[in-house]
Amino acid sequence: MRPELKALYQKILLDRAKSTLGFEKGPEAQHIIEAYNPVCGDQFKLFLDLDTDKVDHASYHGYGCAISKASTSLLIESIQGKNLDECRKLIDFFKQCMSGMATNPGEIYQALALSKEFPGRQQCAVLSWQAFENFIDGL
Amino acid sequence: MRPELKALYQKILLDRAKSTLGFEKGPEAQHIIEAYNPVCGDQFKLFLDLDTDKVDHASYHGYGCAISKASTSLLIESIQGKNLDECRKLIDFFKQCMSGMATNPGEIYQALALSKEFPGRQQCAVLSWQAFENFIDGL
Amino acid sequence: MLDVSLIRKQFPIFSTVNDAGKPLVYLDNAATTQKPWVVLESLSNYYRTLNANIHRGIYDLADKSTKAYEQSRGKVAQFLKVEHLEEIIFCRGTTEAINMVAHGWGMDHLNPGDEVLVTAMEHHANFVPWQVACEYSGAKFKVLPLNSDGSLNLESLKEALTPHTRMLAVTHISNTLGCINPIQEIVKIAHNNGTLVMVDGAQSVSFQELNLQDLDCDFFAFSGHKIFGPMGVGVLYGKRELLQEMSPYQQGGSMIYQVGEQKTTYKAPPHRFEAGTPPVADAVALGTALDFVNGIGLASIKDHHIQLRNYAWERLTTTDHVQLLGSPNQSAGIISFNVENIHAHDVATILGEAGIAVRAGHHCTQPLMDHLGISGTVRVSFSIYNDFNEVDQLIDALVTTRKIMA
Amino acid sequence: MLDVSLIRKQFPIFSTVNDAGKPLVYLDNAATTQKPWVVLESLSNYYRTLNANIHRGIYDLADKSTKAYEQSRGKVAQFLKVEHLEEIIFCRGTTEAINMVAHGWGMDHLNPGDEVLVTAMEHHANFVPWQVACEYSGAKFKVLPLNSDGSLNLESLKEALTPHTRMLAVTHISNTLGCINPIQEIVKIAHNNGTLVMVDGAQSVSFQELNLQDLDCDFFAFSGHKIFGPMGVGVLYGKRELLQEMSPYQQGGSMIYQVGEQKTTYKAPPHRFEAGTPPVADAVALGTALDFVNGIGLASIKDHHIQLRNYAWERLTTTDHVQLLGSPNQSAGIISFNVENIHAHDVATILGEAGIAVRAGHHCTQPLMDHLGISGTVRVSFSIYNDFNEVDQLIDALVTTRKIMA
Ligand SMILES: Cc1ncc(COP(=O)(O)O)c(C=O)c1O
Ligand SMILES: Cc1ncc(COP(=O)(O)O)c(C=O)c1O
Repeated sequence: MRPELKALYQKILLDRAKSTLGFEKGPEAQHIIEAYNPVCGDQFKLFLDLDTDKVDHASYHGYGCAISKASTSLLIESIQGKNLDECRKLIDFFKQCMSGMATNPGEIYQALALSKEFPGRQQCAVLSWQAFENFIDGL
Repeated sequence: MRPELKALYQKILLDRAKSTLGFEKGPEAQHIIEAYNPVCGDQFKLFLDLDTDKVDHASYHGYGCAISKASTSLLIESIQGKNLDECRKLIDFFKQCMSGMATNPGEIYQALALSKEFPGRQQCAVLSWQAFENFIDGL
Repeated sequence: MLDVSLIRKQFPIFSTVNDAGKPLVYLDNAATTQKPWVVLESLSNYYRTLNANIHRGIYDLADKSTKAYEQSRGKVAQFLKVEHLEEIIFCRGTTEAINMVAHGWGMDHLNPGDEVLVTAMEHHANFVPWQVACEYSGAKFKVLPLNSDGSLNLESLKEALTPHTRMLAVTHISNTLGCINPIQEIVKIAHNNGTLVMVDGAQSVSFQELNLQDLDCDFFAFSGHKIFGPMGVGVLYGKRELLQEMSPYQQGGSMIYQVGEQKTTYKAPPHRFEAGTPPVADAVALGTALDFVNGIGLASIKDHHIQLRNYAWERLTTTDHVQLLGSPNQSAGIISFNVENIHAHDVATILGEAGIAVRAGHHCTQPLMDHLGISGTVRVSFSIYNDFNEVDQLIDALVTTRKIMA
Repeated sequence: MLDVSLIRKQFPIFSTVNDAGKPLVYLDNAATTQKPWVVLESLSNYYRTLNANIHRGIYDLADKSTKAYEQSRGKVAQFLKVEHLEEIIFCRGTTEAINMVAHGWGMDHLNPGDEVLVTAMEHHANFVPWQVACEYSGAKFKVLPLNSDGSLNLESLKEALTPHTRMLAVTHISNTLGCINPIQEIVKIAHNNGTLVMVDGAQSVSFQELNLQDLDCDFFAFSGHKIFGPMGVGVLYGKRELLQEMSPYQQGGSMIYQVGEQKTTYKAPPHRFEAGTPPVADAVALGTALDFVNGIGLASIKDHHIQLRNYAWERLTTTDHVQLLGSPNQSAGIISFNVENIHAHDVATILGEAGIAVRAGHHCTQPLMDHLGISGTVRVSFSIYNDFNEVDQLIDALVTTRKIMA
């Protein structure tokens, strides 16, 4: 077993995947964004309330693997209270982390970035981020 | 060049292919049988008048290669005046010749039988005979 | 058991290793099988010595190529024990075969008021084409519910058939749970009701001996790549009378009798259904693959599958936190399970690192997943080159998975 | 000219002989081309080291297999100079590609009152599917008449287009006469009329450099086996906006977004149009074939074709009793002719005996035969491994033919 596997499934990622932080249905939310991977069936809904251009409240619900759950949870936490410009910067930062080009990625981003070392798993890490980016682009 | 090629395209077959014996349209005939090969486009019409179970008059028209023309002309000549039983025997004899199992095939039948030595040509030799057999079977 | 070490030598892929340096434990045979040397050699030999377009040329190569192709059709006919050569149609695979029937047959024979019945365990390939054919024709699309363990219920089947049911689409063996459906009995029930039966044979063809005359189904489909043959070729079987009155799904060269400016006529089956240049080399190599299978013997192959399955079922049952799906009775060499609190994809990634290739997900059976109330499973599926030791490796890797993900 | 002796060494088939012991003079390249070692090796290599089902597995092999397949899509996109990867769809060949459009696009976009225009020189594959699509939809099927030499007349085209013409189906190069149609101009004329254009590229893809962005056609089809690749794989190109709104011709695994009991949604192109297990190895080997062609260079290949054609045309013109069809201008490496009073099949048999593989018949262009008032032709078609000496052998064999048949 290569060390990358342990580094991917490290404690901080697994804890994040199990945490219930932000895991909450929001059927009344202003915006409901679907993040769905037809290959594996992973499926999250992101619930967003915007106050003009600021994320007033965000939560998510659904199911997926440890990687997609951790990544979605991270996204939801990170955008809380941010305005759209900040959200865009965050997405850029996430992309840099995923491509290994961020200077100071932080432990959990580093773990997520390792997904690309494993067949077909990078999609799990980026699933919700991509859906969120598409949403912002479409505003 | 193998001798079979010369033996296939021997004088008796080529003469037969060029002969106009029985080559005549009969749009008023009792029965018009179509012999068509979709692979090459060879296409003959057999015109038949039956007198109860006897071939009263037969002719053919259309186009095809030397082998199919010779074979069709031979068929038309051979069935002239024959009753259906005799026609059936003739078809059996033709089949035996084609499979090399006839004891006394006669020169032109032998030539036609050589068609099976050449890629895709056996169909040319049997085209009209098959159509005629189908017609008799369907009576 | 088969002599696995001897068999493995015939499959070149087993000399490869994965990115982590591990040799291949290939347990994804329901998705596609590996190819023996003889099949690769057959492919290459075709292109090196016979390659020409078929059914049209009157030179040596074209003739030999056509003969090799038609000879392979004969091998398929024998393999499935069908009576008439023209009942065997070469196509790309199971998916295309079913589409040919759903759309080619469906177009002329489905009308508003008619019904098509499919089971809830069907692969998408035997589900969605019928759904679409119903949409176009106005026929009603009905899904047959299953027992709680995912198996077929013949009583429900009898109830679901109505005087309007024109077609029943049913898989021979579930690609997700491995359960074997009693096709002969199902066909009798359907025929008694005047309903035709399309059998998806993708999983059964490499598992057990088949006799389509005995099964008496109306259509049957399989893919070459699931029985040691190449990708890109498969077979549709259809009863002669049905094919004769069926419209061609595709039009083009080789299937035409005569083209007129306003009206075109078609050749008889099987050519009517093989428009354009077919995958000749692949079809020839499929014949070689069937020879290979006959050489081993389907009785031994079935026995091998069942032994592996029973052993794996037993070991998985006694492995902590593993939840098995389906039932061990009447089933082929396919097992689906989940590991408690661990997503199938995470399991598959960790197994993959150990060199063990399994599938995780819905296996193109979303309606079955919905029925079982799950989003996916881990699936292992066996073939002739697998052995008990590989099952043990699987169990060890599952234990490791739990440790890593705990 | 290309260095033919060097090229021939790369094609194993040229070490075979026919039943009469003659080496192979292969002049039936418009039907299918021979395969170089690199392509056979690519096929074999795929099955030996990468074989797995694609787009679904999360283990090593599945990942590598998927990447090899998608990489090949990239090669095709580059080869055709198209902008977007998702405009490239793998299928069985030209015939299937055209059927996908005629039926997939036609189903939603053709209605009574609409018209489809095809030229009288089309291969059956670009003729009959449109005829059938019109029959089903109630649209009008129209055939564009040709000049007396069989070439396209742009004035007639302009006249034939009406405000109702939704689609023009036209071949890039006639597979019977070799004439090259000015696609760029044709597309402009059609687009000015609001008409879409489906180009049959079966014969052009191995003859000249293509730039689909410049041609600006809406759909384009070709077959792998006509450009040194395997049988069983081909390509449909479609403009992104058109593919996005096009219904899938086949349904099954890998092309589905979500299956519901009553409604199913599909993935975006290209996957929407690749239902089931595709011919992965063949697609990968097609990529290798394109690399091979790029290695030689299409400019040199075109030049080689034209030189052979000009030489053959000249020699045939001065051979007694040979009647050439078509015209030598604007044409590719394909020549059709007849020998006076000798049926094309008899010619082909005698040539075949001399080891010379040519095609005889209607070449799946019956409407063109009707137009020319003939039942068939002898066709020779060149490729990179042919040389002047082979043309000389052809002429000698034609003289022999006259002697035998006199
Ligand atoms: C039961 C079943 N049906 C249909 C298919 C589709 O086969 P293919 O992808 O070869 O067309 C498969 C395999 O994926 C299968 O297991
Ligand atoms: C111009 C043209 N179109 C279509 C086809 C059909 O191609 P395929 O048989 O590979 O589908 C051919 C070749 O036979 C052709 O020459």
